[in-house]
Amino acid sequence: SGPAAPAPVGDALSGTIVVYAAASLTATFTTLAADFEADHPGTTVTLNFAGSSDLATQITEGAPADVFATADKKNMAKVTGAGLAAGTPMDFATNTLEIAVPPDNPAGVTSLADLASAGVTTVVCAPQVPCGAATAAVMATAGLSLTPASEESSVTDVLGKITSGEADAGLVYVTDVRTAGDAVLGIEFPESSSAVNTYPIVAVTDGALAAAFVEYATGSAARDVLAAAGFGAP
Amino acid sequence: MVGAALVVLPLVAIVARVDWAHFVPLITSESSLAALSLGLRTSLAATALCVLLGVPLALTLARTSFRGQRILRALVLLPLVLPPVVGGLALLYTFGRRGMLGAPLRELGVDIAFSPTAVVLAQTFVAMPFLVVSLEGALRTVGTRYEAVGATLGARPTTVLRRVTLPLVLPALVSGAVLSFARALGEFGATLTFAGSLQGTTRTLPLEIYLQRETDPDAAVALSLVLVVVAVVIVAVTYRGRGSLMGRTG
Amino acid sequence: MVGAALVVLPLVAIVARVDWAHFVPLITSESSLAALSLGLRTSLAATALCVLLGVPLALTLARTSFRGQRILRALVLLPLVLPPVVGGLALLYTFGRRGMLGAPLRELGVDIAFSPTAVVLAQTFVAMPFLVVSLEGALRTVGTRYEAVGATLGARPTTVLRRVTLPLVLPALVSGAVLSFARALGEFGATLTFAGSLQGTTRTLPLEIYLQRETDPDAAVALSLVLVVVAVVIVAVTYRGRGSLMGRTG
Amino acid sequence: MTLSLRLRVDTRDVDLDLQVAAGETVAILGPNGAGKSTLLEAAAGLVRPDAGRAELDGRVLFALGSGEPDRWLPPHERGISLLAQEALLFPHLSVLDNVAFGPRSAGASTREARRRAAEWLAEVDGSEFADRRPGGLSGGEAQRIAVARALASEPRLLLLDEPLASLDVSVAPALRRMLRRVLAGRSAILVTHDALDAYTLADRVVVIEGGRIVEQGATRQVLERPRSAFAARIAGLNVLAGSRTADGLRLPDGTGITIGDPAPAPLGAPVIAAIRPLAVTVDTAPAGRATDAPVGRTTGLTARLDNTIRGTVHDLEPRGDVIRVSSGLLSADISPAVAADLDLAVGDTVWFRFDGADAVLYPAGTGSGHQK
Amino acid sequence: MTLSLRLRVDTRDVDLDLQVAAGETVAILGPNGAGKSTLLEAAAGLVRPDAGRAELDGRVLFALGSGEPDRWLPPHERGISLLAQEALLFPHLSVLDNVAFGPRSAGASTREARRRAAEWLAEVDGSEFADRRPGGLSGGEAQRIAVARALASEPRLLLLDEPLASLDVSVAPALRRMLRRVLAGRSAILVTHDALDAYTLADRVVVIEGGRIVEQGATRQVLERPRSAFAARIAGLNVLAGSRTADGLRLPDGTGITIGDPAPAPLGAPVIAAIRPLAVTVDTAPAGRATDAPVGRTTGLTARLDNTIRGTVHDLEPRGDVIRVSSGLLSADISPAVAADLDLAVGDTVWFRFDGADAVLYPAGTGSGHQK
Ligand SMILES: Nc1ncnc2c1ncn2[C@@H]1O[C@H](COP(=O)(O)OP(=O)(O)OP(=O)(O)O)[C@@H](O)[C@H]1O
Ligand SMILES: Nc1ncnc2c1ncn2[C@@H]1O[C@H](COP(=O)(O)OP(=O)(O)OP(=O)(O)O)[C@@H](O)[C@H]1O
Ligand SMILES: [Mg+2]
Ligand SMILES: [Mg+2]
Repeated sequence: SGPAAPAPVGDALSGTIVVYAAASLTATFTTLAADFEADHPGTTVTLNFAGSSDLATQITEGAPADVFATADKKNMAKVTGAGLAAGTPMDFATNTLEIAVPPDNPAGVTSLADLASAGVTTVVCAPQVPCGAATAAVMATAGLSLTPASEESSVTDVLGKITSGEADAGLVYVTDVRTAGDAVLGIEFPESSSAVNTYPIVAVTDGALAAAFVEYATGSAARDVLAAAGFGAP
Repeated sequence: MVGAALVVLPLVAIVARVDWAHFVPLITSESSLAALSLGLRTSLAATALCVLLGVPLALTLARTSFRGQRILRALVLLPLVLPPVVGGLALLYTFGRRGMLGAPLRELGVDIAFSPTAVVLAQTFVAMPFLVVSLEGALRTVGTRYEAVGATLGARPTTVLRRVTLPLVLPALVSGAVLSFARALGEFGATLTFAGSLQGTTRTLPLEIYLQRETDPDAAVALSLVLVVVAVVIVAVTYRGRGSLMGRTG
Repeated sequence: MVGAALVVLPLVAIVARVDWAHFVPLITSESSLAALSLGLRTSLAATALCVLLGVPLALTLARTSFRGQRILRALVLLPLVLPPVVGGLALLYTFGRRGMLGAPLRELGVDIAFSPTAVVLAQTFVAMPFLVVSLEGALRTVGTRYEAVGATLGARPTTVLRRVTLPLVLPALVSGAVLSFARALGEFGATLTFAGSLQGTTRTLPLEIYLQRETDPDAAVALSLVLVVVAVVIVAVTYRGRGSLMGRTG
Repeated sequence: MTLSLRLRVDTRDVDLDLQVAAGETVAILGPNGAGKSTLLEAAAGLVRPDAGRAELDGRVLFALGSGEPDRWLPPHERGISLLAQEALLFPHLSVLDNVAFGPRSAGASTREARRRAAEWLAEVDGSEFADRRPGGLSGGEAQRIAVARALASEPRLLLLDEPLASLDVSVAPALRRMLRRVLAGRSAILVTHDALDAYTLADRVVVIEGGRIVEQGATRQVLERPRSAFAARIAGLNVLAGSRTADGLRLPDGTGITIGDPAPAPLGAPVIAAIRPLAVTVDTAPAGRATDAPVGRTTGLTARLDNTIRGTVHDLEPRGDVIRVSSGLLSADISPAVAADLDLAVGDTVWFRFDGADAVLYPAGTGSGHQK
Repeated sequence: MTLSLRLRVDTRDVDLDLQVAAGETVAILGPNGAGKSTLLEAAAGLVRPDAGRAELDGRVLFALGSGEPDRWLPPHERGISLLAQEALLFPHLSVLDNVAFGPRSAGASTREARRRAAEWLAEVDGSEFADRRPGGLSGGEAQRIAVARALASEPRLLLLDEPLASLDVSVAPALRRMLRRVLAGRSAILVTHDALDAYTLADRVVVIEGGRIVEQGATRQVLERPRSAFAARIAGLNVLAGSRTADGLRLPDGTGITIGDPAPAPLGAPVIAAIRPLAVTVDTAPAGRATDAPVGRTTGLTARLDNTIRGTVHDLEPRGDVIRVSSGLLSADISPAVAADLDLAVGDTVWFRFDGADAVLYPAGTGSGHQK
């Protein structure tokens, strides 16, 4: 699958684009792509989901991406810094942290401070990954110091520990709690506003189709889909 | 039999978790079927490649001796120890568009990365050690006595290889190929990094499972059950352990 | 020798990418050393466990025949094909706090979660098939003729096992253990899912590498080089392929 | 140590019934594929018969398909040591430790076992190989070590499958002597293709053909008065079967044979005459000449050569200091000088002649100890 | 097809030099571990000597450490077929396809190769096994198939390592006859422990001991007038070494022996007298009695028993219709009747007696064709 064939000038959009999107966007971007294809018959949107840093590496190694959407600015900067973006990244969503506990909340967690108490097995993201950085930020704001049972390398892994009951509590994104449905219970906490994670998107190739998709993803229709999944507005 | 329990119990646990009501629609969904069929095809290709490349390698390791042989053997086993993601990076650095071989190849119009070819390559990379290890062991155990007999009967080395050596180690070759196939079928990390995860093109079943896990962990478990069943069936049908060829007068 | 190239070239590519100036500080950093030492210790424990559990299993598969044997063999090989993450999930469902065995164990005061024990368990799960496959193949190839001789000389089955069978397959046992060790050392997915990732407790080198990759892929590559070197050294020193024990008069 | 053994192995078409008395050594003779090794393997517990029953000293070794509940004693509990046709030395043990394996398994300390092993090694003249690996032995060397290993386990019943087959003439006699010493007073079954082994080592001989016992009896009796063609061939004897006449026997073709010292059998009864090829001579004319006396005779008298049988030369075979002339019925060993004199060729018609006094005559039926 | 072979294998202490003329069959005799198999393996290209040179029909098989550049022809290009001491039938092929392997490798079609294989199988009386797997054959059956396989490849030089060792007396003669036919006009080297094989099959005999050739010559010459102790033992002869006297020889201990027909050797020269145990008799007193004539003699005259040698009985061995009485120096085969009469026991002092006319006397030096 090569880069998108440039859309004929002045004609309706057609052709194929490849969208590289962060794994946490799997559900929403699958919907967005379908909607986009419906709006523009004759177009095909192929999706490639992986961790943001995976995708950034692939693109810098020459992967045939037309659009790139990440879950953080750092990985976006890797691509733009390498001069691989065809435009300026646009923020299209935000995400904040929420405390996730098993549905029966065995440790009776109600606030961020509870995560630091001795009897609670807490898992968080490692500081190296975006959700971990956010975790560090809210902890600093709250003036708490955590002794987590594990510092996971992705939100999914944190969530996995909670849905399986392995841990009593963890910090994940609002969207993750939403996706997990009945499997976890989300507990909002005020300090979460101190670490808002922003999702940027950019066209990697010059085609009109790529530009159109970026525009679509940052538009109002997309906003509704994203909001339904728990994403905040940029 | 604690050993068997250690392996079997987790599988039982998985089966117990499956939500059977959603099972059939899930595994017959377009994306699942596409992933399964892609995975089977690439795994077959990778297995063929493993046999093609692995047999000469195993022969070299078992039947010749040269300086650095032990190093070569250790290197061949490396994909076993390398975390698959790093393996994928290594492949990307080699066959990627900007890689050592990828760049010149691209000049020639061959583009490997992020295509089904890349999946096959990634699978071959991780699966080949299985074939080489099985085969080298069998070659050494069988020894060279029958080959010597063949040679004194006037058979050329290629004839000896074809009519004595390979038939003698056939059971090991088959079991090695089956192991390689199974490993290729389950390959995930290197594929994700090197080939990406494009539905229908490079998204094999393990990648599909990984993605499902982002949205619905239970669905991921159910899907992985499909993988398990496919693998068990293939292994049970073809792999019998290495047959004891040595009869009483062997 | 295309086969060898396929394996060796990516390694060369990795080495070529390493930023040597940062290499030494990187690999001697506290977190790297902690991860390496944890990984070595848990891998050794896992290997011991593999031998302990795998030898009886291989003997059962090679020396007895019973209904469902082929199914058992296929099941034993499953961790090879199972994407490690799914393997981790399976372990979680079994030995986790709310797992089939984990819950009763917890009643007894044994808590495996987030401990090095969990790492060992995950590594054993993925590494055991290597030992079983190596050993079963060797047991079948060696055949039962020497065991029969031992029995007619008055040796009890346990004596035959200890003094005939095991010494005869020792090379295969060693190579199987080395393969298991290598696989355990490189194990990533199941550990991550089942044991978590805490520096000094459950974060082995592959997990450290994975994390490093988030911030600096080149550092991750450099770190994986350490893994590669450790594995190559261990494999080259201990693994010689299965020795040809069958002499002329064998 | 008495053994009674009855077994049937259908896939190999073997059906045998054998007794070994206390202290007795039984030699098993028979063509390739007759079932000799199968018999030993079943006794040792390596082959499971389809049906049968075996008892050693009243202890049941196996009882299969014989009415009573099936029983099967595993090999190591039988106290039976089998020296197989292949040496099968443990490749991972030194020669000494191979021999020490039996004593060790019986519970001896390593030192004690090695000491006993060294003794047995010396017995087979193999002390120099003690520290070697079996892979570095020649075929005959390995066979000797295997003999020592089987003996060192001091079994209650010893089974030997062609123990001397690949040994050279310089060690075979010594080893045979050693076996004679060891087997004296021990129960043993010995498979061999060599009449000499049977003569030297066995009290009794059992001849097997096609998986069935065709003949058995005391060694001298079977080998000197063989009834089966195979036993005669092993013993190196000519046998002539016919019916008893007043002074010897009549062959089916009507030829009358005169035997010096006739056996006590009624006239007309089936009898067999056995005669050594060395006591038979050959001529190209029916009437004998003065010079062609037989090369070797066991009787001291001057040969009368009163019997003459016509035949066609099938084969001429140099055998050391004699030439063997064979027809379908008879063989004669004649001296090279006589052979040159007669200028024999395959296809020639010749007359075999021998002295009736050199032959022995005996009933062909099932005599004492013999059975068909 | 002439072979010249010179080789040294240091780890096995073997250093040999051997020629095989066109169409000649050479028998290699020697004790276990002498280096016989090593010689064959080097010729076939399975063992790489430390030094040496071999040529078959002017084509260099190998040249190692001999001044010229090292050369090494791989086994399959040598046109040499080796029938090893172990049958080593390919376990994955049927018996027929095992035999067909050689013709197939030589380029014959499957059908043609199978046809030729079937012929050779019939030659070794193995047609019934054609469709079996080698695993289901008895030891002797496998050996016969291996013979057929080696012959079917129609090699320019055939190497046979104890081909008849595990064969029974009912097939061995037929196979020996077949080999005689096949080896006629073919170059071959045959390792054997059986004098009979050498007599029937070999033109020339080479005796190897401790990795060195100790004796060689025409078969009859070596086996009837052996110089080495081993050759004498294989031939079943007593040899007495001493120095030539006017009417025979004098042993080192001074005993004078009278020989009927003395060899042309100068007085005092080292000579050897050979005599068959059958021509020697035994007495318990120095003066002989009338009854104890030797059991078997090759001369027609009445025995004079003019030679008497004193000895101690080392061993008494029943051997079919005779009993072998051995001392360190001599063996005698006496009839059981005489043995019973004398009531011999190991350790007894006896007098061995024989007729000088039954012995042959010949120079001990390196005679024609013989070499030390
Ligand atoms: N493993 C086997 N499976 C089936 N048949 C076999 C097997 N081994 C031997 N046989 C057959 O059983 C018969 C008896 O074999 P056995 O080995 O007892 O013969 P044997 O008398 O020892 O012969 P030899 O003198 O050649 O050693 C033969 O016809 C042989 O082909
Ligand atoms: N693979 C080997 N490595 C080292 N030494 C060996 C090896 N095989 C045989 N030998 C030694 O080499 C010598 C010659 O062995 P070889 O097999 O040639 O004897 P042989 O004359 O064939 O004896 P046999 O009659 O017992 O078959 C022996 O001393 C033996 O111990
Ligand atoms: Mg046998
Ligand atoms: Mg030999």
